[in-house]
Amino acid sequence: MKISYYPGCTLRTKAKDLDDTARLCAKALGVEMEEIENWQCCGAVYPMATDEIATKLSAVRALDYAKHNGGKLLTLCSACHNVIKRTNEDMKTNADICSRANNYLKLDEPYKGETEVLHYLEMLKTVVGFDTIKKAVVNPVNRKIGAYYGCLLLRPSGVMAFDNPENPTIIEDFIRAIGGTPVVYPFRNECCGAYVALKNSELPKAKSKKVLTSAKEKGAEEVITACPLCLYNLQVNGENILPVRYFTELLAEALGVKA
Amino acid sequence: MQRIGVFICWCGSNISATVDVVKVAEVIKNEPGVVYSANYQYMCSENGQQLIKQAIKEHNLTGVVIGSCSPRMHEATFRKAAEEAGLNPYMVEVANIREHCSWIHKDMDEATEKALILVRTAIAKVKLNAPLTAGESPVIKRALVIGGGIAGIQAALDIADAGFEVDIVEKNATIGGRMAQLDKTFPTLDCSACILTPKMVDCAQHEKIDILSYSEVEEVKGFVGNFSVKIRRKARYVDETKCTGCKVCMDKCPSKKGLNTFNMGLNTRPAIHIPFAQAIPNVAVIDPEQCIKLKTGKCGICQKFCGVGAIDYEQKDSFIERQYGAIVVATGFKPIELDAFNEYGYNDNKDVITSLELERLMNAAGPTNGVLLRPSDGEHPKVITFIQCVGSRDTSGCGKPYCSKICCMYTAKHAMLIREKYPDTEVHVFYIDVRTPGKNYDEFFRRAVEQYGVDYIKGMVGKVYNENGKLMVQGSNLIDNEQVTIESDLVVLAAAIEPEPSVRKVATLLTASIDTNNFLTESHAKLRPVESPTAGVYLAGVCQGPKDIPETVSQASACAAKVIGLLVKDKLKTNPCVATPDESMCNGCSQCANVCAYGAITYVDKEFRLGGGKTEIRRVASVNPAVCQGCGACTVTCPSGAMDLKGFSSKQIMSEVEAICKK
Amino acid sequence: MQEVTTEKKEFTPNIVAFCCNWCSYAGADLAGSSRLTYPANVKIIRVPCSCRVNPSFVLKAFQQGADGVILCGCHPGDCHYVTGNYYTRRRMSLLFSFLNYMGIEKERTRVEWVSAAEGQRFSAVMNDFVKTVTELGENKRLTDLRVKEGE
Amino acid sequence: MTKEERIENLKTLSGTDVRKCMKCGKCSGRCPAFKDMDIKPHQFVSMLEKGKIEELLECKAIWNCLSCMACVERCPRGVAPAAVVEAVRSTVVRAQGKNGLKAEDIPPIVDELIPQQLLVSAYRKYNK
Amino acid sequence: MKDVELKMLERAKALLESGEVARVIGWKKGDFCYDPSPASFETVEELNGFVYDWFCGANLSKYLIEMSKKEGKTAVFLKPCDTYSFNQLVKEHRIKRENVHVIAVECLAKLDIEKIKAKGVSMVTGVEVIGKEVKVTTAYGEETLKKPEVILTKCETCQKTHQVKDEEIILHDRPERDVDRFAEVAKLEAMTADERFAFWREQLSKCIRCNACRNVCPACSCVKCVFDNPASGIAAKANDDKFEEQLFHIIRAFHVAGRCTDCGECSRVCPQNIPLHLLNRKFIKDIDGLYGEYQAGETADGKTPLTSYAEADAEPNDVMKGEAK
Repeated sequence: MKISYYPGCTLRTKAKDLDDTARLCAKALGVEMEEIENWQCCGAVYPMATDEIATKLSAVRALDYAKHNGGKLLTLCSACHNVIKRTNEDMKTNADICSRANNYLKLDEPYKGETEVLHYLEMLKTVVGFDTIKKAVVNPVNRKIGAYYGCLLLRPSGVMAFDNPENPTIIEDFIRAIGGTPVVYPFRNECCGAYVALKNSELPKAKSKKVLTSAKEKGAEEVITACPLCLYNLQVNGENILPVRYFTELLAEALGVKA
Repeated sequence: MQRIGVFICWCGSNISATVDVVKVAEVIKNEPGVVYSANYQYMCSENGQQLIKQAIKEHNLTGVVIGSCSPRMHEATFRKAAEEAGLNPYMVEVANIREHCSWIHKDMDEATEKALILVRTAIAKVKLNAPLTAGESPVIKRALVIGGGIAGIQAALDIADAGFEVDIVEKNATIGGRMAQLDKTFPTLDCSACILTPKMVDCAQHEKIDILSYSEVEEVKGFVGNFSVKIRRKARYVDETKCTGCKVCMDKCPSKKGLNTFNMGLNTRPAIHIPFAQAIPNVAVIDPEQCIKLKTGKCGICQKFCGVGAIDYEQKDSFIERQYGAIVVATGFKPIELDAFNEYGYNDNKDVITSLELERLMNAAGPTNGVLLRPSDGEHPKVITFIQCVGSRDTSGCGKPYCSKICCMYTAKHAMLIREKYPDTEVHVFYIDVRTPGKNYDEFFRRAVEQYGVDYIKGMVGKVYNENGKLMVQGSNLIDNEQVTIESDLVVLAAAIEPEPSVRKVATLLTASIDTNNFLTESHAKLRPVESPTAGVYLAGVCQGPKDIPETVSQASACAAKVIGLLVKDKLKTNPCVATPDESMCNGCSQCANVCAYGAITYVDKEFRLGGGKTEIRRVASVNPAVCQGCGACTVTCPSGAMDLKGFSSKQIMSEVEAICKK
Repeated sequence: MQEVTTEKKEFTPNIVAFCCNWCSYAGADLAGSSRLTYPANVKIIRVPCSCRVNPSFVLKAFQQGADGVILCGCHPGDCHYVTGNYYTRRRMSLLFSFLNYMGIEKERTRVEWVSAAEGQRFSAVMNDFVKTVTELGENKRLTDLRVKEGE
Repeated sequence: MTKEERIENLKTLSGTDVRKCMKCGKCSGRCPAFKDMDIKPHQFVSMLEKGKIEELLECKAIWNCLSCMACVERCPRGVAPAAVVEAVRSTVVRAQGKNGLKAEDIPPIVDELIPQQLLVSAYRKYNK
Repeated sequence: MKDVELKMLERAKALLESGEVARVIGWKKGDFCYDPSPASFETVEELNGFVYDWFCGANLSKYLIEMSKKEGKTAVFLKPCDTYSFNQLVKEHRIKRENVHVIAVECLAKLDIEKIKAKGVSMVTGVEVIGKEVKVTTAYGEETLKKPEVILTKCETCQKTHQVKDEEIILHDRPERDVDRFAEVAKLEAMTADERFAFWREQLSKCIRCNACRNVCPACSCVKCVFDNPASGIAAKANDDKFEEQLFHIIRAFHVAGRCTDCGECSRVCPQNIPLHLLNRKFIKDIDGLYGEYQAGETADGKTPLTSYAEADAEPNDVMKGEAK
């Protein structure tokens, strides 16, 4: 099947690994990720102030494009997912934001949140199915792996509806599917602090160390994530306590599609 | 010729401040049919009622309209006054010029104008009123108590002591309820079992009380004074009349791995078991999910060892049907599920427990014989942290919006008991507010702080996590404006309480109303707190709202008083405002019976004269006035308009509509 | 060209509210005892249950000059008479949809569930309904639907 | 703008009802940046409710809030402290010359590995 | 058609002769070829006037309310559409089922003389239907018309089948039809409120309050009509004001909602040609859409949509906003 895909700025540059491996794996699993046309950067952080409109428009454009191209929009970067999903919720439920955004965009038909925003992990779970992945694994990743969710995929849970915000299981299920042993540690849904890295470099250091120490204490050999920023932060500020990789890299390894 | 008297109440200044009551009374004098009009400071007072009675007699009134507060408040008062003066009480109508007028409007002219319309509307209606007489129905002198916890036990004992038969229907294998699981009770710290079990024994021995344990209400028919209730007696696979409670079967049973629900699943019990030592009835029950014989057909050891032959694997659910005059609902509560509160790690850590689990861990008859040991490793916890308001006062959708009321006190109790028994233990309590209204309650809480040195922290916990074998409790200390992390060995959550889920079914069966939190609704929050709006149904204990033991017992006794007051009557007056069909117009089409929630409508074949000496037999509706509750659903479904409602007839409502719309 | 503007007299609509005795009438009482105001042109008729309200009462009100009719009952599931408001819900859904089909402004008719505890809601609902009907103006359609020749 | 208008403006921008707060402190109990917040999450809510906006507009916490939504996620009353922080931050950066991050500040701290995401988000969060 | 008529006559005779039934309800010849009327035949002699032709559109089920009360059994010829009304009346205990012998008869649609006349064809003396053509004999000669253009409105969208039969007389297959009976309702719904209002105002202003619709309607079979019941508060008076007609049609439509089988008799008999069936069909369409498809008269037992409910029913305000599903 084909699915409209929003890569986002970082996946084009620093996080090319994430993008490449994701596409390869999807293909191997029978899903064709079709990059949407003329996408613009989502802004990387959801603007919460109630009067923000312009900052949400790139997300709405992408959503509207996907509406007319299969009705689903696939995301991979946690930040893009967070921004697009929350913006979509605004378009669905906040009449004021919806009408103002549509006034700006002047689409042929107003966009009202019709598109389903799907994260790559959700796609793996619901579209492909972890059982299918399990069967497709040629190279079981036989290691103890800690899932790092961070904030963006989970919160606010009312909107993200990704998983139980305090006790998520989707990445653990994913790890099991590719033959690994998931390590549950309490800081897997705690913020790594990366957003403030440019203003306050100490905070992200402390937070990322805490995350990795917690994972290591519970027996993890490595940590996986879906977020380029988390990856950067945990790698640079985490003092090499544990190796940190994209979850798609492990998937590629397991499926044997490594480039 | 109609002779209507109108009485406008000032309600002190409540009405007269915004409605020109004198003017209303004056203007109304000129209404057709009105022969008397007066105004008075307090119509509901003795003098006010006297004024009405006098006017009825002196002016020979055929109808009375009172412009006053809501009819929900004083309609009954005024009807009684009219009756005493010789006027049919249903010839009285109330125009609500207080709640629906003076209290909500500020402009005097506007309010006066509206009051006039409301009074005219009531006049229009009263002109079409017909004298109604309440019917009578007999009272069955037996009460049903649903739920055998402390509320049900107390209500049953009080009713039985007054000489009436009472049945207690308890869904579990024993009566005793939540109170039987508690260790000590606040604020006196006496042992729960010591004060409860004698009452349980009293119930069992009372000649007027019949305990139907392991039973559920299946169907309720009838109405106040005359309920007919079908009760399911669930198969316990043990003959209640034969079992002596010797517990040999429990020893011999090979399937011993069932979770002990009485101990909140903290230890195990055999498939055949008696829930706890003081159970009433002291009779074993087999868990069919766990019993090898019932699951596979092989085993039968308990039967072999039972000296009295009480075991019966073939037992089936049976049903009994009994008649009652009154029903007390005392279905109790349970702590909420904590799945939505994963930040406290309840599901992930054995040493994060609920307060009710702690009760069992501290109870001498509990899984640890009263020695406080952590569930994970059986070690004695040195640092214990309590978290209050887990799921209470939560409007985010995860918990309950209300205050569970009992947690502040039991947490103080727990903290105090732990510090008393194990002085080497550090105890912290995270709280939002400590709420201790009640006799000797705040003193009790302060004792925990001042005498026992319990560390109360004003703030809430954000996260509980496991680090290096310790439970890290991270929360805020708002007084010092800091974030603290307490390394704890045991974390106790004061989980919110919610009505026992089965109450929804009970409420539906009884047509008793229930609120959004599944608490049964009382008839009046202040003045009729133990009555359900459904006549003959009374409420005791937490099924009506969160409350502690003293309050529950008070409410249960109050219920009993109400029930006794009902059962001593030989006959009850029934609501005369019931549906009534005009047989000459009835099609007999059954549409009305289809919408009647009470089964009050049946059909009879009746002979009608057609003229010319001819007759025909037609099927027509017939309403049982004792069963009809007077909702009027049938009247609208009747296409010919043959069905009408006394007291709220189509013509009466139409005349009200006309009076309001008249420009 | 000159435009002639005539001063429009402020229009206050006539609203009939049917309230069930157990929830909504009590809710209105609570609005009163909480001093929550709503316009005086709302007049309440007490019925035992919302299911007592016959469509002919609604039509009669319009015929007699009401500009809006609102039915209030217990929330579905909380009916004092167990199921009464479920029937109300179907009847009025169909009736109001039908009136709309005949071209009568749908904003003139409304069903709202107001519990005895919702004084605030009662007042808010009434304020909103009066506002809506005021904006619509006088009800003419229900009486104008059939015009005899020469009229 | 009068002070009252500014208070109202902040409340509107935040989109959250600060009156719903019952002062339990769960937000601050959860905040991962608590130590770096000179004004704590629960104080953002209560200070806005009480109208103490000068202190809010001067504070450093707006630059340290991680926008991780932990406070929002866990509030038992459905209040969003992070939205108040964001409302204050937006108000500050929209004021003339108050950008939190100046372009010239960037190069020295940018290392080769920094993902675009961080720069983009920092611009969006700290600048108008 | 003639062959069907002969078979029917044959059965009627046999039933009367054997004494199995005391009477047969069918149609008898009128003054013209196009105005047969419902009739009760109690003897074989009376059957001389019996007819079943292309103009026998009338629904006979309502007559059974009275007839089934009489001594002896009553045989009745019911077309597919009539059987729904029959079932509905049995459900409402108006017809004593055990007293009725139902003979299901075929119907390949019935003709509308008004539509034929509207084609400029007058002085009709006979018709013959061959396939999709109608050969009309008149005093002036012969005319050929297209059948779909001259059938009764109620037949245009009919897809009904016999729901009840003790025996049947069906000699020809009915061609299948693919029609949307709600198309016209949907068309009205799609109009603006002003347009709908104008439409109904024009239509209802034609009403002369002759009560033909009420008299013919099998659902309008009340012992006493609510409009004649002084206790209802809506009883019609002689000096009705202009509002009454509309009140009448709204209330009538509401009273038959959930019970109307869409037999279309109301529109057939209306002398002013008001499309009254469009009122009833609106209720049917809403009921189907909101509470699941329901065809009144499909069975002779069970509750109607207005005497049942579901906890998850749509809220009236959502219905009005068009958001209910």
